[in-house]
Amino acid sequence: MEALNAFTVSLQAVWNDSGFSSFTVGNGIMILVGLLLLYMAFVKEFEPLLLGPIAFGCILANFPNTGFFGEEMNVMKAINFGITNEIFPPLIFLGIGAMTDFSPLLARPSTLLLGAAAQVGVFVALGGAMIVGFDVHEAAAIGIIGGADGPTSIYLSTKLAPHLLGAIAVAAYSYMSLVPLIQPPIMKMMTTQAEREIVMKELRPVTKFERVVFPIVSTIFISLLLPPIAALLGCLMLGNLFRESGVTDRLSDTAQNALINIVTIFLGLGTGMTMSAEGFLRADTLLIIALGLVAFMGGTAGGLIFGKIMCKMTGGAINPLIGSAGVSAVPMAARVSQLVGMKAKPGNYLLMHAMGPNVAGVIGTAVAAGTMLAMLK
Amino acid sequence: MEALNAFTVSLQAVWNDSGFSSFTVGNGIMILVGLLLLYMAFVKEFEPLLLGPIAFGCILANFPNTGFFGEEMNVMKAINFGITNEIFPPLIFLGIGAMTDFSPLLARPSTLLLGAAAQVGVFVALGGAMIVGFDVHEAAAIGIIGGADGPTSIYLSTKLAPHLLGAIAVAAYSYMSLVPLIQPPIMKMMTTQAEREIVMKELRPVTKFERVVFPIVSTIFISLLLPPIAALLGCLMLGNLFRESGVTDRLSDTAQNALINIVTIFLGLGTGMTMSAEGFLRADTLLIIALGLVAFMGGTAGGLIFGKIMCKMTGGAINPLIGSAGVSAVPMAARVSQLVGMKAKPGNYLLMHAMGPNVAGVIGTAVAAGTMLAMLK
Amino acid sequence: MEALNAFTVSLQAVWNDSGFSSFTVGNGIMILVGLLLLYMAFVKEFEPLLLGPIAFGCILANFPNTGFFGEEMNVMKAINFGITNEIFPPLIFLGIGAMTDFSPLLARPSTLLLGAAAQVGVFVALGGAMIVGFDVHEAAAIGIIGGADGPTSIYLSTKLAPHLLGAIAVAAYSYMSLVPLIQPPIMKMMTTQAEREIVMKELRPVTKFERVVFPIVSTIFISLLLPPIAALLGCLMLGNLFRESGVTDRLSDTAQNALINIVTIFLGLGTGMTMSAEGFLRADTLLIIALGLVAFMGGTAGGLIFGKIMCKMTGGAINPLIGSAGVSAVPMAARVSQLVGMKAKPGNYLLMHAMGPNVAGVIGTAVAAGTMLAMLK
Amino acid sequence: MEHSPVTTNPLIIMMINMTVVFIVLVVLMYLIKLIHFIDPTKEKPKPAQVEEEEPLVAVKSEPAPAPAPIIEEGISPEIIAAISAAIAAYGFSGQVKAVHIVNHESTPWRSSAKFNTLRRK
Amino acid sequence: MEHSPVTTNPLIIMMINMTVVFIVLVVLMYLIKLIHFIDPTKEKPKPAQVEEEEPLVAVKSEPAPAPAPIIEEGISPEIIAAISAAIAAYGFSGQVKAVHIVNHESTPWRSSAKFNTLRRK
Amino acid sequence: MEHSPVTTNPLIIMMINMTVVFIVLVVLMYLIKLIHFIDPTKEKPKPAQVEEEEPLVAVKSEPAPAPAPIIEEGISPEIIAAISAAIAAYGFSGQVKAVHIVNHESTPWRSSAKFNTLRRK
Ligand code: NA
Ligand code: NA
Ligand code: NA
Repeated sequence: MEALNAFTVSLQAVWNDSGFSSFTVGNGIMILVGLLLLYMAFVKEFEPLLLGPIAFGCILANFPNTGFFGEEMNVMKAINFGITNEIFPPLIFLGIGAMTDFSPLLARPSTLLLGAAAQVGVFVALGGAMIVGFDVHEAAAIGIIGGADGPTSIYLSTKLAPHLLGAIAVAAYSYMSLVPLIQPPIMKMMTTQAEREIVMKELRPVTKFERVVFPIVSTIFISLLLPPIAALLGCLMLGNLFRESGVTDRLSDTAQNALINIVTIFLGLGTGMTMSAEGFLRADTLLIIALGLVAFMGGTAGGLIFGKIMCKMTGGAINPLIGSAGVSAVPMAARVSQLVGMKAKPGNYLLMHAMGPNVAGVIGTAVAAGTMLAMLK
Repeated sequence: MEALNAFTVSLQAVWNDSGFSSFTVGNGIMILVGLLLLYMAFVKEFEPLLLGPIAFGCILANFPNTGFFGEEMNVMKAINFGITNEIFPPLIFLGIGAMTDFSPLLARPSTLLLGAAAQVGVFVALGGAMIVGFDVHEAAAIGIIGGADGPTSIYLSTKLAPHLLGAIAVAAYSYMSLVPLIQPPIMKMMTTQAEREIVMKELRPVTKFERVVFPIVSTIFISLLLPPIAALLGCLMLGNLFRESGVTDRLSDTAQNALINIVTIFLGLGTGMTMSAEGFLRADTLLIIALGLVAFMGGTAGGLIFGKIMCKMTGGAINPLIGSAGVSAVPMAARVSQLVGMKAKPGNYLLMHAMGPNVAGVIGTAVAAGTMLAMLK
Repeated sequence: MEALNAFTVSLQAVWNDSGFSSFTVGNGIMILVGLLLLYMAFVKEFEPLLLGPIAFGCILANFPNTGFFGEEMNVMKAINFGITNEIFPPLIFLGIGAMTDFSPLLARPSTLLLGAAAQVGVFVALGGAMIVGFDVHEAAAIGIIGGADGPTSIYLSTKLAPHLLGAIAVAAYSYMSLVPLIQPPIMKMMTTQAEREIVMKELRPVTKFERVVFPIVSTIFISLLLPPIAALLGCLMLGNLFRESGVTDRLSDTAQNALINIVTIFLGLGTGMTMSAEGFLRADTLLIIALGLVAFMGGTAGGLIFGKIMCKMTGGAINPLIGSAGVSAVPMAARVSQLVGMKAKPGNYLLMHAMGPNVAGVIGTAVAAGTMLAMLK
Repeated sequence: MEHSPVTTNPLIIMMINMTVVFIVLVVLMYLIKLIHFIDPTKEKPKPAQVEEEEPLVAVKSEPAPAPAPIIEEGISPEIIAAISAAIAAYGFSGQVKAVHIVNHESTPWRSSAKFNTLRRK
Repeated sequence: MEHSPVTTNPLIIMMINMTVVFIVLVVLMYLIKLIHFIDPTKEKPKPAQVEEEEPLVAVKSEPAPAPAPIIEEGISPEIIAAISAAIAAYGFSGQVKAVHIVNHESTPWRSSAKFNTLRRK
Repeated sequence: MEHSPVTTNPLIIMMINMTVVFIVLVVLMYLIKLIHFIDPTKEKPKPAQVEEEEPLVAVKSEPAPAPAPIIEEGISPEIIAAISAAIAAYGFSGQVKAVHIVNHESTPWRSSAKFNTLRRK
């Protein structure tokens, strides 16, 4: 009898401590959200490298009684430490810097203006968010979705509105993947056939001197002006230096492979693990997603409008379609420019020209984040 | 004279602070143990990737006055932090998941039962350990040796009986290497020639859908039921998703190379560094090693018995030899099944069939660990 | 009006919080120092892998208001944690050990004496530093520059004189790169043409047994005698074991690629970030650089003198030119020996013979560091 | 959640734990079957199974034009190779050229112990 | 340095931030021009630009002996390839064999989405 | 264990430290000799050393059938190559094809400075 009794009591104990006994409707919905994100990541191929770990982290975070967020240290808490202290985004940027070729930007520096203009989406969304009732810190974090730059979004969100991190990261990475759907209609609507047919002059060669000096000079200037993004921008440019110096290929290679992959896993998992039911299952999340779309569309429009202005001012030397690449989402947005250009005029290769505003958009979004941090923090 | 005096005093001081002056017999024996383990790792090739660093860590830990375990942070203390807070085993499992192909299990899910049956060794050893006087926490940690799964053993030991970590890890990895010696006699003894000659029907194809959905569903089900192993199992299955999704090869590659190798070095070194003379040079250690052998043999027998039952119930469709692969020790135990099968009947290729119970054993051991944690923690 | 007012106030606020408003002359000079170091690293190719990140770290550290050294954790503070707690140098040594072939040393163990003799530079500089007014801890940290061994210099400096870390690291890596300029004149001055023409007998074969046993035995002996360098030497020799065991190629590969590259980036950045204006822009820094040169020249001379002694004692079997390789700076100094030897007598291949003292110098410098730590700490 | 164990009888503890393990893995088994059942990508079972007709000795019969392997959408080449190998192993096909049975075979992680018994031709 | 924002008017906040972004990137644009201006390694502009003479249809004219690309010191092969591609794209040369336009094209990071529209011949 | 140094005389401190370094490395030297002495895998010394007979000019004599290198168990190919290179360097053999002298030569770690003086033929 003792055996049977012990048996029942034990099974009962296991059940009581299990996640099933403490499972909430919120957990259930969040796990469904995680599954949906997994579907988007792995089937729809929406930035699977980031959205996959985010989705899995979201699922893990919604199992009750795991102790991930308790007093005791554990692997998930250690990963969370790297998220909440903004350790991972700069390391991601180190790898992105090592992958980035700034040559198209250096060859035609005026495309920086397109990278600036596309940030209008960020501020439109900021304004919109304030109008619908978010406070200015939250609004800034929401606006940055329009920057189409995952690590910068995560960096800013952890600093200004950590409770919105999950929704913002999901929105940012989702819309980045949707760039080929979001942008073309706006591009066609806002440009004339004649503008889309403009064939741009080939880019001048860029010397190694320029490619090496640029990351150094831009780090110094921007970090001095906007210290809050010194870590982010410094890492981006250090990675780029590893790439361009010609004598640190080992470091460049590791930064854009082993290191960025390891940090990507942790960044994704850790971001996903901030997605608790209380934080995510709110009307705010839908607002954030809507505002994110506004931001993306605003950025696209901003880039295009400035592209049209530059087109006018240069007497038709600039195809306005490269303006939409200013939202960054490297290199997707540049490819969209190319595709729309080719549809208007077969053989009109805009990709290289669009890479200028495209990488400018990365800098532009970092600067926008720095500006908001400088004003709000 | 001052010079000579200073000279003598200084040499004396160096000697006094050296490890020689504080060297104990225990240190000496433990260094010999470390050398023996190095011999096993590098000459006998017993899981050299883990046992090598463990052995070296054991030697390092037994140098007096190094300050590794003092107040001040240092590299060894940082590594120890990753051990005592169970940070490393889940990261190892991330890589193992990325290396694991669950297809044979998915094609014949009944082999999960063999992976369950082989856990009998865990509980036989648990019972045995309690009978010889270990408390139930220690007994559970000792029993897990029978799971033939290094990271799970280390994970459970750090949680339930950290003072036994060294002995348990060494026993687990040693016996895993001895599988080709331990299992065949038991297999021959417990099966008939006719059973060993059974040729199994080829496995059905497994779709990508199954391979992607399985890690997700099993994570949700098992983590909800047994939250204490959510981190371990979640990482295993996330790694497997990286492998199977088809769109995250970068992450899969890093998880099973750079990341697992780095963590393996730290896990091994850190585990070895828990091997102090006081902790290891006790009669208990011999008992643990003996119980570990019992556990392995019990697990092998458990798998075989269940294999025989399944053989009967399926009218001879299952070769009981694949049952012993349920102890995990991937893929060694599956190869042993194949070898013994080929000896009984040349051309009887059991490897693929044995991979089902083999990977099921990994899940089974994690579940066993979770069960014990749920009951005891 | 409100708008314009807010506008002005906001721009003013951004400027006030920017680095420009707090910029000091010291910051400016240090950024110039950083640029000079970048030039040395990337154009002059002075150890670019280390000096590049150090230079960039120096620049980053001198942007005001970045918060890198504030209360809150951030990526730069996390990197700094790894520097101040001596976590990185042992991990670098793990990779260096995996890259090092001790065979030439094992074939001719007497070359260890050359590796010892070359440490005279360390102690000459130590004495010199005390004479010019540094305290004994600072003097020891300065002296180690003469060891021509970056990670050991950083390790010792963080323990004995962290405020001098930047200057010492820069001096150490710079002089290591200048070995081909510093050593040849001294070598020609101190040796006769006849000595330089000596052709050495080929090295005997070294067995795997020797190559595997050596790192184990040397770890045990040196760590017991000099516990303060157990972590450093243990990692060096563990890495070497990974290389030589023949069964841990995975770990050897990761130690000498992904792991060392990641840690190199952090070590360099973190070291550079200790270079504040107050710490670096002092007369002491010039003294340190001068003493570093004395140390290098002293070490070169010490090795050569002992080479001449060994030449005499062996009846002309040892070419004294290999003595200068005892400063380590692997493998640069050994190549210098070869070059000078070839100039004296075309076809006089000394490289392999010089690799003995060269790797002995690594051990010698670690021992010198351990000796000083044992006496001073 | 520190429990005092409900019993100190080793045998009962063993039985309880073993039961839980079995329950969990049995449920998991049914979950796998469920996954297979709902799998929208799975091939419909074919009425006639041709493979069972060829005799064991036909393994080397390469001149005969073997049919191209039926490749389902969503099945990785490894799986196909594995299946082909299984078929080949039992003598039903002369067409398989090279086989990676399971990925552990080829990962460097376990490279110290290698079996090549399954590699054919 | 926690500020209370100077205004709560969303529009003003938007304008202020946007202005700062533009100022920073405009300055950066001039810095890039400055870098190009002081670049000691840059090629002097050539008086006659030959490339503009060949018609678009000449793209396939490989038999004609195309001049070797002018390789400046300090320019990586990728850049040269990119430039050549640009020239080729507009029909001025028949000599480019294979082109990697930007490195993102070839990094595994973005391998999930691939365009090959620029790869020619 | 914070000591006050026993002396503040720089010269004495130098001597003490230098002595300790020498003692340690001398002991290590004898330990290496001991390892070699007890090495159970080492080759017995051969009575006649054939290599010293061939003249320097014979380096290029490839047609002559050179004896296969004596490969001891436990010696890695690199070591053999290194030894062969040493022999070749002094003109005693015409058989060595390619040599990696020391591994630092080929690691990317130091790839910025490359010597190829030892690579022959
Ligand atoms: Na952007
Ligand atoms: Na197992
Ligand atoms: Na040295």
